[in-house]
Amino acid sequence: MVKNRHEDLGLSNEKVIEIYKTMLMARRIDERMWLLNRSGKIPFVISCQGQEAAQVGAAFALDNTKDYVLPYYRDVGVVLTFGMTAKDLMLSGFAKAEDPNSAGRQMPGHFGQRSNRIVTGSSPVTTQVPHAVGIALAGKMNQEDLVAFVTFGEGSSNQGDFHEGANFAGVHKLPVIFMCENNKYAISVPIEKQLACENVSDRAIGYGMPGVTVDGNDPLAVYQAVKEAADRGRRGEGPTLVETISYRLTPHSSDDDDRSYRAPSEVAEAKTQDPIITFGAYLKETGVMDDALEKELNDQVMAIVNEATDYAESAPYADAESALQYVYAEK
Amino acid sequence: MVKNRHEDLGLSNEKVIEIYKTMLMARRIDERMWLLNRSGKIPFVISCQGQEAAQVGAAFALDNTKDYVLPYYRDVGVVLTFGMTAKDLMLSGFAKAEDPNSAGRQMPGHFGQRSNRIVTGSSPVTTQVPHAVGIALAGKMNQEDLVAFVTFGEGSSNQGDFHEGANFAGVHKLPVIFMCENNKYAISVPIEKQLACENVSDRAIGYGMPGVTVDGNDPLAVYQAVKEAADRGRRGEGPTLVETISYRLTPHSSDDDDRSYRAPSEVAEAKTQDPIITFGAYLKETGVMDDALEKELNDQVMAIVNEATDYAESAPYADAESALQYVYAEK
Amino acid sequence: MPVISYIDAVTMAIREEMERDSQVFVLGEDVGKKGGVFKATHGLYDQFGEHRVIDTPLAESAIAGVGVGAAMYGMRPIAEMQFADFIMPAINQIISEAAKVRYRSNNDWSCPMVIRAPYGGGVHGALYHSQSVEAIFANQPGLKIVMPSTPYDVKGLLKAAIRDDDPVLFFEHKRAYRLIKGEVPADDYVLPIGKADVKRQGEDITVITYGLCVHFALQAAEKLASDGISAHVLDLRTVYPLDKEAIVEAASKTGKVLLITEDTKEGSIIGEVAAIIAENCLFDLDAPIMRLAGPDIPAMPYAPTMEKYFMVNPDKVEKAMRELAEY
Amino acid sequence: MPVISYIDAVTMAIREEMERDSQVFVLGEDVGKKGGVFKATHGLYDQFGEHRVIDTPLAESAIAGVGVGAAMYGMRPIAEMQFADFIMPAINQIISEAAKVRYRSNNDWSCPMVIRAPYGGGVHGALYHSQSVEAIFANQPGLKIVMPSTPYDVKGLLKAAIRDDDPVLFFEHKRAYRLIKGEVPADDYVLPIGKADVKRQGEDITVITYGLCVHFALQAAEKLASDGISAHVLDLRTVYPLDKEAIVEAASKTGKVLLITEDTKEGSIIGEVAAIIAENCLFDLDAPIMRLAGPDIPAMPYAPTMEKYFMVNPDKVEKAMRELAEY
Ligand SMILES: Cc1ncc(C[n+]2csc(CCOP(=O)(O)OP(=O)(O)O)c2C)c(N)n1
Ligand SMILES: Cc1ncc(C[n+]2csc(CCOP(=O)(O)OP(=O)(O)O)c2C)c(N)n1
Ligand SMILES: [Mg+2]
Ligand SMILES: [Mg+2]
Repeated sequence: MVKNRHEDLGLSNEKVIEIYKTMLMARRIDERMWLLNRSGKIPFVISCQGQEAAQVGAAFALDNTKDYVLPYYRDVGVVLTFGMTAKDLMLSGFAKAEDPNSAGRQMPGHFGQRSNRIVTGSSPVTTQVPHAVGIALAGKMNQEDLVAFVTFGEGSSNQGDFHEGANFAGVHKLPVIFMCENNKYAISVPIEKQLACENVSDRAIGYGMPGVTVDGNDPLAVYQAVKEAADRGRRGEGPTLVETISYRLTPHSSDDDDRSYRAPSEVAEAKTQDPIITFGAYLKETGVMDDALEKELNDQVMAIVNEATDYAESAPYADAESALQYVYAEK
Repeated sequence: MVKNRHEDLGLSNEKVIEIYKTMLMARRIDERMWLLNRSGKIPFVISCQGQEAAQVGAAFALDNTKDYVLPYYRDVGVVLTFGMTAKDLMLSGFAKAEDPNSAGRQMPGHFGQRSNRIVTGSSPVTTQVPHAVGIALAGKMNQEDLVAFVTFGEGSSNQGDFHEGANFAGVHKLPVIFMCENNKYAISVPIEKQLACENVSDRAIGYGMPGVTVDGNDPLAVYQAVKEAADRGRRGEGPTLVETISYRLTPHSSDDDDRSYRAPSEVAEAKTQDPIITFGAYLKETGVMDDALEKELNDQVMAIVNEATDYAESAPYADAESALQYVYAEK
Repeated sequence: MPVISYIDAVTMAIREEMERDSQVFVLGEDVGKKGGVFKATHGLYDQFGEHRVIDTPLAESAIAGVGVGAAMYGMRPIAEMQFADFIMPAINQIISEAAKVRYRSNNDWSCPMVIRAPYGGGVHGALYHSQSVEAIFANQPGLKIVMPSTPYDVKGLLKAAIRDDDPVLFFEHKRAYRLIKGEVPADDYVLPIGKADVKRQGEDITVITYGLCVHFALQAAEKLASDGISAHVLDLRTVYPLDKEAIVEAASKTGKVLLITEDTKEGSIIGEVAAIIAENCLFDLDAPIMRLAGPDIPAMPYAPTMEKYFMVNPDKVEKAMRELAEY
Repeated sequence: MPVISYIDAVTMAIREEMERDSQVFVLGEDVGKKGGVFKATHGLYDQFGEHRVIDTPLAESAIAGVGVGAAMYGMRPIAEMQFADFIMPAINQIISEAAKVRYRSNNDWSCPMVIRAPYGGGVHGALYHSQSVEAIFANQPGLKIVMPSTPYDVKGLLKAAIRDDDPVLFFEHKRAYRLIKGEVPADDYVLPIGKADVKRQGEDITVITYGLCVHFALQAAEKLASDGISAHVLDLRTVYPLDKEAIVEAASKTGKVLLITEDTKEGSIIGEVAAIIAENCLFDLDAPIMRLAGPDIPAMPYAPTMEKYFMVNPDKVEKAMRELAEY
């Protein structure tokens, strides 16, 4: 039997099952989105597949009653952990009025839900990084015990906003966790054409913060790294840069054909490390989950996804004229 | 007697005297600018004082017949080494038509002279960094043996353009030398409010390039670091980040009063390390310069500065309507 | 009523708002210990401490972006761009983020922040310390752009901007800072953002402008008055979104319109003012719409000859007004 | 003459110029191996190699800034912004640098570069993949902004842009990419930047527009023709600096002017077009200048209901043209 690593991290069996179930939920929602896209029901999908362990492992290390998350477009696992539901996500996929992210104004993957402190995001990459710093600054000014958690891809770590935001947080010792979800590609551009450094985490020292690289297919490794970063932040010791290494299992988005720039064999190889499979195996090997429970969880998740899909599909769009609302505050 | 360090670097006695004289020229021009400003003759001056060793030491390590320099506003020492004259600089100070930098269109300190491969610069800091990368890229494409040398302050190293430019150069292994002239202040903001890292050179690893920090008051140390960086670049091994540590001996510019943010004693203390004095002392201690030569050099420099001042003062301004020229290429 | 300078009105407005609301804070380059390169935040560091008057690293995108984050949290940041010319690196944060936070989240989030910046020429600032940058932003719904002309307006509008629930760009004319003085009440008042202001009633010609040029127009109007020409002067105050009603009213009143900006001409905000007039009250016009602006060159040069050639000044304004009156 | 799509005209122009001049190269995100997210650079990587078709790191300010550097050296970079919406981080490099290199150096240096970007909506692109961004730049002397409507114009103008000695922003309508096809000569030709083009001669009303809306106007003009209304259609092609002569001529010809843009209305470039008309040929007008544009909201939403509401389309254009004709 494999070593039980989650107990050492203070994670109960129930917790790790929750983590697994959330990862599975993210995966199943995403898979459904692709089906809906390929059958012409929704115009666009951008995937979390392959990054669920990193996302859910990280989000579980935060306090979803007070921390702020600034997810990037792949972070289905993060927002699920912070309270967004499958229904919310499906409403967003279908661009319906009830979508809490934007009432169908934004593409799917542009998360935002104030009640859950999921901070509204945009398409231009990396702009959320300074926002996280601003939220941490505001929290500090108001003596609130909060951590701001922000994610981005390895390609996006090359934007000026990463540099400027990280440096600001470093100088002001703010409780920010910068998590780079390194999935080895930025659309078609492979990591060696994006970065000259070994690891994105090598950049941390330039901002006076610790940087760690962890296995993004292992939710427990990510949990641990983010937990330490959150603890540091809460202790007033400043920000941390965490890099998770995984692989993007789908094309970049539903508009992309990845066969033009990477070999199917490379993808197939990466799929052997699929975190849903490997973490499932861990849970079985540690005796936390058996086949029956696995099936039960899967059935529960599928039922929720099915219901969410049906609901969202038949929900109404926002009225055309509602496009005129909320440019400015309305009295 | 002090150890002769310049011979080990392959620098003859004549060369180090040339270095000293260029440093002195930069200093005397700058001092004159302040006098002209304080007497109401020119509206603005921004100084090189305290950074002459870094500038001249670095520029002498380059090949001024083929390399490109992208100086920032303090780099009088760099542009002098690359062929700009005291007269050119005075014409710029007085904003006269004959100013080769801009015909009086730009403030002093905005260098540019195509014939000497001094690349035109602007006021927004750090924009020149990607330009240097583009020039190195172009040189590489054209199989030219050139190095692009670009400078900026430590505050300016926090701009996104530093990060984006450095990363681009790292990925493409381009012959760029990024030199940060760390003078401990960005206008009033001290280094500890600018940077959370120990050294600006700590950032190099994040771009897969070597980073070194050297004494900016010692032209020989800077010469050595930049020479190595240039050699690396020419060998196709990519960029280098060099940080020079010195101190800004004047207020930020003629518009600044530095007494509002730093103690006169701190400035006085730094003046004991004034590179004009310390390098002069080295030259004497190594027997390269005696009092007579020192006086002679000073007299030569002063004569040139005086002549340049007189010439520039009485030179004409550009015609008012010439402001309409050169928005676009003219046929 | 005390007479104070334009810049002192800036400081006064910030101070009063910081005293009133603990969520208001200042961030920017050199705004703290030094009190700003123009001294607009002078004394605030001593009064409110380094945590509410933050000397930031030299990085405008972070200044804006950190401000956006703090504003989304619920604070009311006042970010200073040291010169309007240096707002360029922050444009992504301003246009993609600040302007769109409320809209994209369907009113779930908002971004109540002010970005202040000194703009304008005539101070030997050369290409990069003289520009008018408002036209770059004056096409972005979600933003408001305020450009006051008098100390009274500065105080009332800056306080309104700080209390506004949406992002406001507040551009201050740097030559007006010490040149323009005026009566400013010591007590609390706000002026409405989005409303133009008639600075002078007149019957023969209408001048519509903003910022420092308002003063040039008023000076010229005095001269014209002694020749029996009566000029109506409308100060836009908010240049985006424009006060269409006031523009149409002012244009219709005299039927002869001169639009003035210090910016380069093509694409400046007075083009939009002309369009509003041409769309809404074309048949009230007795003369072509006239525009006085800087020449279409990248920015004003440093040398005094060329700088003077570029700048709008009272003589150029007077000449244009006379020409229009005689049409 | 072969009939090809708008996007194929882009590729053809780039390919021909790269074959003609070894100093021309392409850089941008995914432009190499993948051939661009829209396939505008398809095949160039194979033909010219990774050193002339460079997949850059994901950093627009560097893409523009490295391009500026290479252009100052003497090369002719063609930088792609993956979507016009993502040009924002590069604005400092474009406005402070590219636009001002020649001017600030008194003609000593220059910056012959092209920045291409797909813009425009109607493709379910939502807020950040649909914007028209030209107005942000259409007030910056030193820049030229080209926005072609047909494959023929695309090829001739893109080649002209690449050979131009100054920076050119070249905005391609992404919905036109595959929707619009037309005859394009296989041989070398260039079209003049800065010149508008009469796309249809007419007598009763004048429509002035650019980009995809040119096609809407032409379609509507056909319909109106069958009702005896003759529409003159001017395609601006270069939106900055504007072709003032052609605008005045087109407006004067019929005295009734409809200006159309897909951009949000206030501050869009058609405001400047209106100003030029109101300044130069006001008394030739028989109707107020009419404008048809997107509503003043930050950008077009994703949901089909709201996207459709935002977009200009042939019906809206036809309705406006009829209204004007009946005035
Ligand atoms: C500023 C900006 N430029 C370009 C894009 C288009 N784009 C969207 S995602 C992407 C690649 C992102 O790669 P990475 O950061 O590695 O994240 P990943 O998608 O791999 O998770 C690009 C180029 C964008 N959204 N924003
Ligand atoms: C983008 C931009 N922001 C602000 C300024 C105003 N400014 C000019 S120099 C300076 C400080 C620069 O500090 P540093 O980089 O350390 O260089 P130093 O002046 O100390 O040599 C500032 C804030 C500017 N020129 N450009
Ligand atoms: Mg990636
Ligand atoms: Mg410094």
